[in-house]
Amino acid sequence: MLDVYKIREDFPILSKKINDTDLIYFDNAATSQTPNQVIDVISDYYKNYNSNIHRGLHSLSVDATNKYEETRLKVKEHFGITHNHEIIFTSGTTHGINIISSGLEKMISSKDELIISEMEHHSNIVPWQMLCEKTGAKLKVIPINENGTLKIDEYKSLLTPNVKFVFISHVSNTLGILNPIKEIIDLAHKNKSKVLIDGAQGAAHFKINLSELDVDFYVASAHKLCGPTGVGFLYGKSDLLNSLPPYQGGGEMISNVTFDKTEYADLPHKFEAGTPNIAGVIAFGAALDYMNSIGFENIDAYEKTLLDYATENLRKIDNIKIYGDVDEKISVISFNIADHHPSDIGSILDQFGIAVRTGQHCTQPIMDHFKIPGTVRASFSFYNTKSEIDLFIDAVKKAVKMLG
Amino acid sequence: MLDVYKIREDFPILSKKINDTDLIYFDNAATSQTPNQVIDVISDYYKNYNSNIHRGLHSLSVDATNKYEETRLKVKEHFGITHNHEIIFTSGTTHGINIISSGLEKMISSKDELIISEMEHHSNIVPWQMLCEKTGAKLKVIPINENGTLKIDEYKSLLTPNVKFVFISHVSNTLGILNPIKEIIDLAHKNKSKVLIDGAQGAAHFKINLSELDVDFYVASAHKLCGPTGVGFLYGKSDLLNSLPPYQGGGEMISNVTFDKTEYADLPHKFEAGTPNIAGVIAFGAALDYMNSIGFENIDAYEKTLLDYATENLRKIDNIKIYGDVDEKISVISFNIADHHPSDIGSILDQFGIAVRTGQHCTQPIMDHFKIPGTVRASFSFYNTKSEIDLFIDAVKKAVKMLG
Amino acid sequence: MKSIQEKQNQIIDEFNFFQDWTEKYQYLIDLGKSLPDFDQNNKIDSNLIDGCQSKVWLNSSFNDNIVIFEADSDAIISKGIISLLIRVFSGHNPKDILEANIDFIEKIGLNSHLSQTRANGLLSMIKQIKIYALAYQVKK
Amino acid sequence: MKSIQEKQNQIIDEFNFFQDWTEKYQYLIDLGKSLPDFDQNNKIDSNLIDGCQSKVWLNSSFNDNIVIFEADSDAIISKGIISLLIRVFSGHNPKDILEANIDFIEKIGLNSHLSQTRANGLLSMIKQIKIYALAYQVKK
Ligand SMILES: Cc1ncc(COP(=O)(O)O)c(C=O)c1O
Ligand SMILES: Cc1ncc(COP(=O)(O)O)c(C=O)c1O
Repeated sequence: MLDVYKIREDFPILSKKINDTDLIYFDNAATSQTPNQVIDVISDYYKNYNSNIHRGLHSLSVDATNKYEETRLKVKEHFGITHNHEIIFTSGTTHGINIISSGLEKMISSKDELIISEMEHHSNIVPWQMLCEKTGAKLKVIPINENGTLKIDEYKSLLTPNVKFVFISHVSNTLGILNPIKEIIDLAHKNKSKVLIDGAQGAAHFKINLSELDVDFYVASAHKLCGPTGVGFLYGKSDLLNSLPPYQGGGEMISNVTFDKTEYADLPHKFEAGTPNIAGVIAFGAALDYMNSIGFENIDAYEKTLLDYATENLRKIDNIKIYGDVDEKISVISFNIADHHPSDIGSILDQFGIAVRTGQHCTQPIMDHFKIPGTVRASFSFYNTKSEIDLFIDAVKKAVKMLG
Repeated sequence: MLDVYKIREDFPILSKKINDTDLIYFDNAATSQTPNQVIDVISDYYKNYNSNIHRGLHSLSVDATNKYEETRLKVKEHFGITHNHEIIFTSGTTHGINIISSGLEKMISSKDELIISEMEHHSNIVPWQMLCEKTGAKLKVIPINENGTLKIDEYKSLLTPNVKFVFISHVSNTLGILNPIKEIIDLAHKNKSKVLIDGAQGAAHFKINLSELDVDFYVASAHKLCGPTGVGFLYGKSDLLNSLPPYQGGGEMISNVTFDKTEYADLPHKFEAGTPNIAGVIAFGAALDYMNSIGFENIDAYEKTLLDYATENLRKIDNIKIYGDVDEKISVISFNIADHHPSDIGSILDQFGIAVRTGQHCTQPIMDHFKIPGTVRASFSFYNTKSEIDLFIDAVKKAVKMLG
Repeated sequence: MKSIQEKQNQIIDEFNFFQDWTEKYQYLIDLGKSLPDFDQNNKIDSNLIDGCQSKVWLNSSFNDNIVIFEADSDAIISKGIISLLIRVFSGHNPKDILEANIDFIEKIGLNSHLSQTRANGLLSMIKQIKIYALAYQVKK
Repeated sequence: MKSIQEKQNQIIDEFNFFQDWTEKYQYLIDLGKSLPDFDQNNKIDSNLIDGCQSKVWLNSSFNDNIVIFEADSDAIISKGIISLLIRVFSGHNPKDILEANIDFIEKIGLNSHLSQTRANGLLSMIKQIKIYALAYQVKK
């Protein structure tokens, strides 16, 4: 499958000590760790060819521009995208969603309806609430089952002729549940509705082909894909992107500026105003290379074994409740034990050097659904090991014992 | 003043070779170079405490959050800002301007007028054009004199009661001219108009105190201040920032999310939706530290000697025209020689390993004003030397000779 | 009654007794559990303290120039921490509370052995306690 | 008339003669200067080539199955480069133009000694030349 101990050598942070014990990093759904192969590319950029890109004539600028554009090719290749210019570099998933939500302002009216789901991340809720507030459109919410999965039948009945757009996460960051996005997209398209998939969690775990998916928009963040912070991408079908107004005004996004009239540049520049995160975009390319060198099938298969192993052992703990305990999911486990506050368990785990996330995970509606203040969320990546899970299970048991 | 040869050792890129000759980097107005002290902070982040910030309970997250917030304190300190929460981290100047331009949509009506100047960067033109298009407000432009300076008398007469906002660059990126922003702000305030200063070029050259300036908004980019790409900040007086709607919806910028009602978080979080450029913000703090360790008075004084030396020697070249050749300016020189196209000179300089920028520098209105296709722009930083300028002058002369 | 400083010293002595963080945590948890019940009517949003991962409610009353604090939290460790603060501050006059220099937190190793998010929450709690004291002092 | 490949080889031979980049540049500049005057009426936006730092206009005409190119630029080095392209492509039939494999650019070191932004501009020029040829071939 993959040689996890060899892989771990690529990640300097994994040999860090917390409280004199080895760090166990199980907060991968919040952000993934970064291998030397990516860190070195950032340093190399600043040491060898740091320069503003596009329109520069000198060698540094040309090098930086070429490397920056190479990442676009890598994203294109990796995600099965038809055209380079359908890829917009963003500062992250949230930014990508907001480009669309603000772009739709003029195209949505009070008769229109938008669909999201109860399991969305705040980044895929609030922009649509803001859009609805501005336009008078109606926001409809697909509810979830007790096991956390989407009620697809409800989705079908929500899909009325007025529904212009559907916004759904590829994978829930809190529950780990993998949504049936192909089905969701096909149903929407039959209804002439367009679909944006929030791929913040999905892109990191398996290789996907956006052309085959036929999705209209897809967004993701590099920092969840072994890449740097402050970078992401928005994919959009070119006719749709062309029909949207630009998001920000600035350098690069215009082809002609006079005080009478300004013409916008073609895609992708129209949406890439200002100096971008050049080092970050280049490092994102290196991160894709790195993950592909390990292989997404290997990553997926290995993470599944970690998930199964951890789930199995957690289930043995008395009074544990795992949210979203279904088959179709990625290596994210949200749980509570008895009525212990998640932050109490999280604090004690931190003392054992184990980093998990506690709280609402930016999905307050899921918490409201289950009527809980939050969960403890452990999320595993391909550089985690079974023995880390053993230590984690052990620490959870100790925490429960301490909390009495 | 400062020991430039010692300083140069901090910048690995400065020992790079282009075409077998030493790189001479005179494109500092486009982006500054990055010292080891900043590059190392980025690596250190990814190697030791990479983690998503805020709301995290585990040690990595706490470390990352603290370091991230430390930069806010450093910005506060450095720029003489009263409150932490008046500082919003952005992805750069362009982003900062667009937060304001989009936030003003609801506050500007067709009766209102906005003032910019003829020397603005596209990033400080296009957002206001877009705002005027949406609101029907009128955009008025302060013209420039033949020497490139603002016509302050015209500004005074443009400042009519309907003028709600004035948007002016601290320093022109093309001409290097330092605008009398204190006077501009005071005049505006007497007229009850608010002022945004585009500090992309200004912040890098001298220490400024924003409280004393009494400016309403100020924006800048880290990548022009020896910092990383993809980071900047927006300063705004808190009552003004509070009165603006949030720019993007997402995680961190809300305090409470239900499908009925969403409450926005307090400043600065209201404007910092989504996972920010954490490594970048932390490195920005290191960049401020670095520049302060050299001292902005030293930087300013030294750069002035470079500017004077270069200007003096350029002036001796036949048929050269320097745009913005005035006293109050920073170390940026835009010029043309005879009717040679700037890109011809730029290409030849590149062959000599000298990186200058050629073209319009995102200031097409300045080019239209002088009726030229562009300029050659050489911009010096505190790590440049007089002997580099000698080589540059020499290369310019050779280029002119080749072009005949 | 002991002064604020004396109470702090006492807490420091107690914690010095513990060998490692598990014992300290266990003690905090036990303190949390034994904190007297909070009047449910006081579990209102205006009593909530910002900046804590869990909910922390702090209520105060003022009589005879003496401030009495009571508090609650939905997380037990937070409850333990706040019970220490109540022990230190409750029963003193506004002036003493305002002037108190709080050093026990560092000295008992809460800063390094409690996660710093909690430490920040703790700062918010102290701030809130002092704000109450200030309000009472001004009112006088 | 020589074939496209023969012309390319000739250019490669010429450039091999130069010792360093200054001589190559000087040659390009001289070529630029000697490019015949462009009809000012053809300096229209629809003849502009995208992707060049300077303005490059390219115009073509078609007669007897032969494409004739003429071009201009406001920058002299660009003009020199395009004059090489005209020398290679002008006077050939659409099929030959479309099938031509352009290797002289690399071989004369334009890629490494011209800045790559120019090299990109150059690619745009070649693309535009081929688009014209394709249009004429389809029209036939
Ligand atoms: C005066 C001025 N304003 C705005 C900008 C835009 O800055 P950024 O590209 O970092 O957003 C620049 C950068 O070139 C500038 O020089
Ligand atoms: C499902 C989902 N959507 C959106 C986001 C927001 O991503 P970012 O913070 O990188 O903008 C996240 C990240 O936590 C996520 O998990």
